[in-house]
Amino acid sequence: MGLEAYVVVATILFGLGIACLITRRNVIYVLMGIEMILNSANINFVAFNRFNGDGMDGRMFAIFVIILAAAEAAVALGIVLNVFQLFGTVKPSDVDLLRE
Amino acid sequence: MDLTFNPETDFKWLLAVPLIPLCGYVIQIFFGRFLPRKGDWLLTTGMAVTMAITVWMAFKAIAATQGGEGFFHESLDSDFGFRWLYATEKGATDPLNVTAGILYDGLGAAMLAVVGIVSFFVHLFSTGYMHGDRRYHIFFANISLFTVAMLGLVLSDNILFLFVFWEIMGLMSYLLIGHFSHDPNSHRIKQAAAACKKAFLTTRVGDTCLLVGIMIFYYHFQTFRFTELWEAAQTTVAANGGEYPAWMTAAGLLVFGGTVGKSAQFPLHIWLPDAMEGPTPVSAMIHAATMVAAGVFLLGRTYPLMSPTVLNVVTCFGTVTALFAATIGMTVFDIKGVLAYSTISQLGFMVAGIGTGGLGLIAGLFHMVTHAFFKSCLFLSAGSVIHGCHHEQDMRKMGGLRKKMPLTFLAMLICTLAIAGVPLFAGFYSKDKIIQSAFMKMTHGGLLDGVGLFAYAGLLIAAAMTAFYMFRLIFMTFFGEARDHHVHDHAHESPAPMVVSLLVLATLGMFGGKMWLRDFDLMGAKGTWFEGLTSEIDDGHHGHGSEHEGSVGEAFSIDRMYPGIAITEMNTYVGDSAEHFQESLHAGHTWAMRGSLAVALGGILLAVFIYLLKKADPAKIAAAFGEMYTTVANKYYVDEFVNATVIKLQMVLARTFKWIDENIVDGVVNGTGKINRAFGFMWAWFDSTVVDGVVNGVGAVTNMTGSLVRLFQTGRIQQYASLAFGGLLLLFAWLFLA
Amino acid sequence: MDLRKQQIAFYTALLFGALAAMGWGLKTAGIQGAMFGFFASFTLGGGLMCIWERSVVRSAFSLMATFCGVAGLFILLGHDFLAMAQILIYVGGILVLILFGVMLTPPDLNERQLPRVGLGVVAVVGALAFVGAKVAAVVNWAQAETLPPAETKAEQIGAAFLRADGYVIAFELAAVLLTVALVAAVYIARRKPSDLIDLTEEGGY
Amino acid sequence: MDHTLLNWIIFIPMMGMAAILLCPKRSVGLIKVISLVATFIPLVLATWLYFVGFEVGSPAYQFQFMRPWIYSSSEAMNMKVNYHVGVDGISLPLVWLTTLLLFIGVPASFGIKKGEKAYYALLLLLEVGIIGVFVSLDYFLFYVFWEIMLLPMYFLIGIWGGPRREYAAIKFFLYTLAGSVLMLVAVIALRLETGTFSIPAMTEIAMRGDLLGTKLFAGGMLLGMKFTTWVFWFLFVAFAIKIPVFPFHTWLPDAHVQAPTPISVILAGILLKLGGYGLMRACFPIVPGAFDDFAFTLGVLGVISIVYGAYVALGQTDFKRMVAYSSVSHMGYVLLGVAALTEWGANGAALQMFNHGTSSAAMFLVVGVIYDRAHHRDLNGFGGLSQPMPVYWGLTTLAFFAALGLPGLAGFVSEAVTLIGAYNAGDPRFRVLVLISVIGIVITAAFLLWAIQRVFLGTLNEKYKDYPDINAREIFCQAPLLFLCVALGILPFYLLDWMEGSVEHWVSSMSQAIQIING
Repeated sequence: MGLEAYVVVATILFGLGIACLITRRNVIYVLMGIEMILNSANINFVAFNRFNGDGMDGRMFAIFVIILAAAEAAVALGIVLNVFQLFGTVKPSDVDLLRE
Repeated sequence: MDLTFNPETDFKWLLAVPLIPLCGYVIQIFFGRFLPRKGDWLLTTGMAVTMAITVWMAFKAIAATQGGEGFFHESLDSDFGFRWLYATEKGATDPLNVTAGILYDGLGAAMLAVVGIVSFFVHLFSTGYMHGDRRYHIFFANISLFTVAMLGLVLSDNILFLFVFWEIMGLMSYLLIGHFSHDPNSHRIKQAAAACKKAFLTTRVGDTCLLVGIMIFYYHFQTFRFTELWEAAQTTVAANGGEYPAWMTAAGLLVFGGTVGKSAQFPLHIWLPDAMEGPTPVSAMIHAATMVAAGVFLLGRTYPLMSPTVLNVVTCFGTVTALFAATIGMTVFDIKGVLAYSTISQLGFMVAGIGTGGLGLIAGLFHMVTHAFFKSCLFLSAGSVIHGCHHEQDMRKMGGLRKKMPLTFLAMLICTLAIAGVPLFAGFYSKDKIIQSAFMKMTHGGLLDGVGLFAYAGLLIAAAMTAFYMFRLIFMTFFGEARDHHVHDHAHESPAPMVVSLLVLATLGMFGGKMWLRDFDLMGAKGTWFEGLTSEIDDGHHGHGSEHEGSVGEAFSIDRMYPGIAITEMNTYVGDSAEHFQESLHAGHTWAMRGSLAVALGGILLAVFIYLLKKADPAKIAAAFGEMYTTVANKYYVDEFVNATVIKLQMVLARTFKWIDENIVDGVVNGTGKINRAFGFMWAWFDSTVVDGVVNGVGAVTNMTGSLVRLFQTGRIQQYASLAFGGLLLLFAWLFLA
Repeated sequence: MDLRKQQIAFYTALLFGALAAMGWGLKTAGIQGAMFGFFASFTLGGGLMCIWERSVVRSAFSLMATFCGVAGLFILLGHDFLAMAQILIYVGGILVLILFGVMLTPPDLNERQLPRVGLGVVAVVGALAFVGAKVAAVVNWAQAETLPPAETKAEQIGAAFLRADGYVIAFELAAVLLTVALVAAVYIARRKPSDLIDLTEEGGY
Repeated sequence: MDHTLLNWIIFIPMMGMAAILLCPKRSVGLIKVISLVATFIPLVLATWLYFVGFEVGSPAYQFQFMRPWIYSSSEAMNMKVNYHVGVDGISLPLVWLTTLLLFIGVPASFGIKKGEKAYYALLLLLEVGIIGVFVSLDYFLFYVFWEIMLLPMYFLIGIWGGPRREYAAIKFFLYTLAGSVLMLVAVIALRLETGTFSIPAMTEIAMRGDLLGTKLFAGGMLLGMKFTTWVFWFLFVAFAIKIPVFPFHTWLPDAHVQAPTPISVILAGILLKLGGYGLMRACFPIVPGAFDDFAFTLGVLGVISIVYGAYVALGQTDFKRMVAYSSVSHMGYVLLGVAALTEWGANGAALQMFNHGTSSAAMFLVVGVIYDRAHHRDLNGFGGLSQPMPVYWGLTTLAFFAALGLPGLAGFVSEAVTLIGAYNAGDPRFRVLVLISVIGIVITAAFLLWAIQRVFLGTLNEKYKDYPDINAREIFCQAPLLFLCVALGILPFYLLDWMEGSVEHWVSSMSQAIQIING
């Protein structure tokens, strides 16, 4: 399989992530959408690393992204719980304090 | 005592002159209220020391002149200066640096002594007059700092530092005029508040002109130092074929603008009468003797830069002011008001005198010196009267006070005689010479000079009026019956410090003129001490030396005032032949003398006739003049005119610009916001149909009433994410499709 | 169409899609291609299911499919360590976290509206496909046959992480990041709403 | 080459911020002490740098520190961003002023009673950003610090501001962000063209006349305008918004009016200077040719700001708005002085930046004092306040007179030097500009004195009869600024000697570059 195929998969996964992020009405889905996007990025990193043979940069990036995702998920869930406590809802459209 | 000027030590003494009151100020402003007697003794003692130094230095100047030498010292010659803008890297010669030094010449010596003496006595007077004031210590601090600025102005050797001190004086004048605007017990609290602002702003207009003038001179000459400016002007004029370039005329007029503001010349005189809201000692010192004279002093310092056109303008402004203020002075009933207009009028005399050039320059500066003594004495006397009458200022309520306040009356009478131009009293000598100079200008070159004619006639009339209104003041206040018994019964002589100050200043006002005379020659034919300081007396190297050896004629070679600068070649008398010159000198001497004697006498007699003998009712005379009287009594409506035009225009401009700012400039910003709101609507539409997004968004967007915030901020992270994604797509599209 | 029929149709379509992908892979690159098709359909199918499902729990589990599929793709690319990390961290860590989140917040089964979700997917993927096609047209793609076999060992990665001229800074940074995130997550989760700055209060000054 | 002092000055506040974030929310006293310490140490270090470390009069960058920051092994993708900081005579006084004003800003904020922890943390972050901008010599770093500074300001206005704080904050944010975007575009273009992010290197290339834009665009032209012209206007607008120059000034009054007092002080005292500093450091020297083409336009904008700002201030009834517009007027001098490209003018502009920093900060503190007591700022609503508050009146008068350019106080030196410099400009049209700009001097005096009259003089408004006079904390905040106003009016060489070398070098190299470019 060529690089092209991996990139296509990554792109579609990215699109799905975006769609999940913007269409679902639950903060959890927003989180999941972000995870998909990160995963699509990871596929790209690893694939390009493999096909361009550029040392270990791509892999290292991927590892870093995974670490980041872990950290992000932990913090984000903390925020979700807080938001739920504060607003009594997890619908992002109801959480619009930023507007104030 | 050694009376030769020693640059090594004496410049340090001179530096101490402003520094002593400055230290006093610093102590007073921080600790004054904790000191016994609120610190007045401290500052007054300091001023006594200052006065002693100034007088001592002045004696050195006199001694030098009587030895027949010139007297002109610059501290920078002995490398004694203050590098202002750069202290280390830039040398003193770099045009970017301003090195301030002390210029001590005859004019400076005279003025410094005057300021020292008047300031000390005003301090002394104030210890009595201001007693019990709510802000007593602040008052002393302020007049002290004012004195510092005035002394610094006199001593400064460059025009930029002169400007610096000039403006600091403006600030102190502002604070002192507004002194009573902090006092809840004062019934004129609002007027004082308005007056101080008006004073500062009006003079600020003139000051700005002066600043621009300084800039223009700097641009062409690349220096601020007076001596270098004079030389550069001389070189420039010589290079220009003896003609003044047009820019010098413009710059000269702008510099004169500074004088117009500070010395209260028409049309910027409007602040000075209002400035009488300040305490009387302040009026005496700042608004009679020193600060307003600074404008005249400035003219003296910049005289070699002035082109003939400028000098003509100066003459006209001076004469108009002298006349104009004198007419108003005849109609005013406020005792300080009369003196205020009299001050404006006398300043007009000085300015006009300087404008006539040559002899007039000396005469104008001389008048500045004599006027400082008698006018400060007059003001202090008026203050004494007001103090005695429990802050009553209306002359119509006074009368018959001479028995109640004999010493005040004596002092005031002497000074009135002096200002009226009665021979033997100080004012006569100086005023007479001004008129003589105007006459000479009128007849110079055998032709009738229009400006000279105007000056001669106008100044004579003004002198007559001066004599009239000053005696009117004396008669209304001190003679006749007591008009208001309440005031009269409670009137009393002032305490000792005040009376002492009055009498000393009156003495100076009486003998001041004569003291300047070298040998008590009554008519001053031998020239005065003052001329000795400022002009070359003993030789006739300009070819005019004839039977009038050592006479005023030599005033034309103002060699000692501007060493190395050939003023003769540059002023209005260019082209005069020696014969014409002598003729006009003779004639001027005679005619000026006759004229000024006649008008002084006439004015006094008229005052005696109307106010002492009461042969005519002033009210009827006033009625006879009708509209004319009303106009004059209302100060020619200048204030009203200025309020209705200049001030109004500024306010209209301010409101217009404010409107533009809020509606047009900011309108563009909010308009951008509105466009974005339109995008917001579009987005909302897109959102609700395509992605079925934020239905509430439409409601929210519709609710955005002009608030820019909400246009951009829906607060919904999903919408933000969509926007970001859209932006990303656009970026890609642009990168790969373009 | 009722809910059940929708479900059946959707999963059927997914299944056929996966089969088609595998077949295409088999045809183009043999067994490796088939494996690629398998993992790719796992990945994308999981993503689609995640969006499509009504229940958050189901979505979360379908996300597991995505993660595993990605791990498979990593193996195909020769990076077995990464694949392992992917499974361990994503499936073992993040997914569990998400499930905790799901359990601690209330379900809302009515929030999914099919037209919106469908349109969203079509719009986004369509837009990406459009742009992607343009991109693909100008790119010269590398092929696997021309490349040497990949070699990644965990030791290599470990050494690279700790070598001074390697990725030691990234490693340290990751450590700090994780620590900070850990502390922050604990802190945020423990915080009471009353501790927050009251944003609705009128101006402080 | 490697002096770490500047790093300490930049990052000690950041350590302070971290310390504050670790503090419990309720120990407000501890937070205040930490902020005081974290602002005081940089002040001490900067003072040492100013008086001891810095070689006076030298035009070179001193106390440089450089480390590679963002590098890559592949040549094509190599950004070559360095962490490169250093000070010269133009930036050093501003760095010092920043540390001083932030130190003053902490006690001035003691009146704030909500969200103290976040407030002081943001304040310290703000200091990091501002100092970073002043000392960075790498355009990328410059941009990063520029943005770092933006964020805390947004929150400080938006959370702790007055009733319309959100509007003001977002307006400030959008305005500055718009400028930042333009700057970013210009920076990227410059990077692509010159191959470096280093400001000194870029300047050197430009001064040789080698910056033509031919690498990016054929013939160096884009849409009929020269590449350098584009860069010039992009950068100029970015910095002009910060100064602010007419017509980009309307964020300023809103931001000032809504911001809490200490933030107004910092905003007026330092943030506006970033614009002027940016022009002198990162805009004009990089495109001297375009600067020469538009110098007169800049002068006109400066004069419009001076006169227009003064008039609009005269028309205000809100105390703080009036002071805000006076800033517009005063900062106009900076542009006028720089545009004249004379040594006097540039010196005056640099001096004016510092002096406006002290006098306007003092004025905002003045307004804050009265607002704390009366809770309104309507100029017409006061009257006779000098009776209950004489010391306050005295300090106010001093601050106002310093602002209106009274000789003997600092404002005069810079205004006079600027005007003289502008009058001496090579372009005779500048003389007309100077003649127009002096209207601003009179009008400035008018609105300030009018304000004093309305607030302090005349009949006492009975409502304010019992107001306490200014207290020790407020005097402590004002005293250093007023002291600087007086001291630098009398001894301006304490600034000018330090600036001289750099400014002189700036002017001469600009003139040379213009000559080279114009042939």
